[in-house]
Amino acid sequence: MKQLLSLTVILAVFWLVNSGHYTPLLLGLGAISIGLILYLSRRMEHVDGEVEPSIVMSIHLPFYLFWLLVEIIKSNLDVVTRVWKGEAAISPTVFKVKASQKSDVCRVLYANSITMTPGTITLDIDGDTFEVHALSEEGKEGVLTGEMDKRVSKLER
Amino acid sequence: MGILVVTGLSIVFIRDLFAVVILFGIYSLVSASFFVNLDAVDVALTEAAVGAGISTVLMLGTLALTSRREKKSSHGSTLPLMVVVVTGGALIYATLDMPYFSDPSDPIHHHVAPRYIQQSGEEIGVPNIVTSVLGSYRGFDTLGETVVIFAAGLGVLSLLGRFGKRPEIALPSPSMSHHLILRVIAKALIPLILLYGLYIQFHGDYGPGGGFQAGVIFAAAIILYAIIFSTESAQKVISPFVIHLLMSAGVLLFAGVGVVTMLLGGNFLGYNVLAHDPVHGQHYGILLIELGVGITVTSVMLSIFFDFSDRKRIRSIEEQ
Amino acid sequence: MDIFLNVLSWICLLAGGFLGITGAVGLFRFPDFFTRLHAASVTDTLSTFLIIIGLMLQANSLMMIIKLLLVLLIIAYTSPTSAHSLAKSALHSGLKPFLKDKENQNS
Amino acid sequence: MFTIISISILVVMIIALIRAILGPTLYDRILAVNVVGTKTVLLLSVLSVTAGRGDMVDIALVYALINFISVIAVLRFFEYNKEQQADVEQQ
Repeated sequence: MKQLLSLTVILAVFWLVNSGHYTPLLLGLGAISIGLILYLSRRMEHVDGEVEPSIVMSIHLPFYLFWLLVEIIKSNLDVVTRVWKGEAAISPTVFKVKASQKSDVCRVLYANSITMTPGTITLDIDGDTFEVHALSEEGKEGVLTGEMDKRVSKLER
Repeated sequence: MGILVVTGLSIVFIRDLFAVVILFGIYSLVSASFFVNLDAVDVALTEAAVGAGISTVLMLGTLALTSRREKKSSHGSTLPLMVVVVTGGALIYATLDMPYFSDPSDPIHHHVAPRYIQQSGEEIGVPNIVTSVLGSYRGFDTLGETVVIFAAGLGVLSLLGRFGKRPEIALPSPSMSHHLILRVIAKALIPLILLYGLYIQFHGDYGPGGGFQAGVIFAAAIILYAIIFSTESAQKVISPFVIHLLMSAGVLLFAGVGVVTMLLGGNFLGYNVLAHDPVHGQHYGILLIELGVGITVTSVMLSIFFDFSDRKRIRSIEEQ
Repeated sequence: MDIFLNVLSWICLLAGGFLGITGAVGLFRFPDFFTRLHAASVTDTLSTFLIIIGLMLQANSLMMIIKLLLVLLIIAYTSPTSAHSLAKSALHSGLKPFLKDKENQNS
Repeated sequence: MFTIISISILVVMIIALIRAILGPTLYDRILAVNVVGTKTVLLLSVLSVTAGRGDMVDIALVYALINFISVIAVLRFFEYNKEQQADVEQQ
């Protein structure tokens, strides 16, 4: 129920933001569209039997995203210097790291955060073990300190 | 333009069909930016949705049924080359007759275009001229196009589909549902894409968009679902029967609007009679026929996609 | 104030363009698929962010700013996912990541 | 100003295109197409800001979505075909 409500709110905001025309006709059509989509996504859930909150609701989320942005900028600069230095500056490695998150959504968030920071990419997920490919030793160290892991886990509470 | 030419040439020369399909994606992306540059926003949107998205998927579907390598053609290539050169030459010769680019005295600017541009605001009351031309002045043409799409859907259906007959031993079609990240991300994204499709559908009057593009985007969202959680789940969400029903319902809606306007005493597809105010009538009429187009396009796309993937499954069963 | 915004957006746009070209160079120079993936993620993340933020500063209506923000969000949302699925299926298809020689000896 | 940005985006697209044509693996090609797709989204945004028309950003938005879908579709197709090839080899 809670999930349905949040989906409705998100869809309504999406429609209003995109539309830019607030005549009764278009608002009505928007309401009909949202209804149709809620119906369809209900059916999809019935079929794949997967009901889970698709968004992380936590007051920590904005702080996390800001921290992630800073990380992205830092690692971008790192990769950029490596690109211009050429092949000599890279030493690709593959390693495994444990994720401490409980829910699937947070694990996905963690894995995607790893991928989003250039220099590290999540190759595969097996349970709570991620296989990560890093462009350099420094990138590997950065993931292994587990700071990102801790920060994502904090979102679950 | 340079990119277009290079891509086109490499499409011709690469023999790996899979790479060719991928390059086609680039080709349509680039040509769409070209259209935007020429201010043909609606065309660009169509190219974006159809060229880059659906046609890639459908070509891949075809590839899955045939083989990946291009066959070496057995007959010589001189004759086809001649034909192509002659046709190309003729076309270039024909363009010489055409007025210079953006010459204000060329006939296209004197025939119906000025009327479309100057009066569509008053007559139709729809800001997007392309939509009013497509939906109102050229309503017949659009109806024809919709029927063509419908016929294409039927054609593929009769070639590949087996009306109602399902394979008895259902080989599970492969899915990516073991793929955790994709599953979670797509789950959140699909409703948004669906809504976006509907937004394009209903805002065709104001911005670029309309039935064709909306239908394709809507279908793309459901195809994404089918890709990630097997085709069967998608067919459980929207059964093939409903799709076949909708396919005809869209065309009927379009034609029905025409018939209703005739019954109300107007011309076929003359929307002025739909409401007391002719401008409102036009508005509702365009909205309705665009809806018809959208429904048809969505269901035809889905039906083609499902047919391909069913066919594939049936063939794998037969092989075993 | 106007000049300040303009200069800021130019800086963003130029930096974004530079990063994009860097990423492309990386795409060209790096030895194997997995390392190229890193270079591509440079163009997908910071370069895109900067260019779109620069454009948002130049935009003339609120509507456009919101829509550009949506574009930004969607790219940020989908690009790691497609990068990951690319890497995953490349790995499963048996493509071996290129590793430095010393790494091979260690493992 | 916008010209410089457009040109730099075009340069990126051309380099990515060369990568797409060269290969060597299919995944490189898909990756290059993905990059071209993202750059097209940016190019469209630049064009629409230059023209000052908000509705043109819609196209960029559609691209961003379609680009994602087609990458996923291509990947699935390839995994699928691989399974089938494996089946044939077993027989």
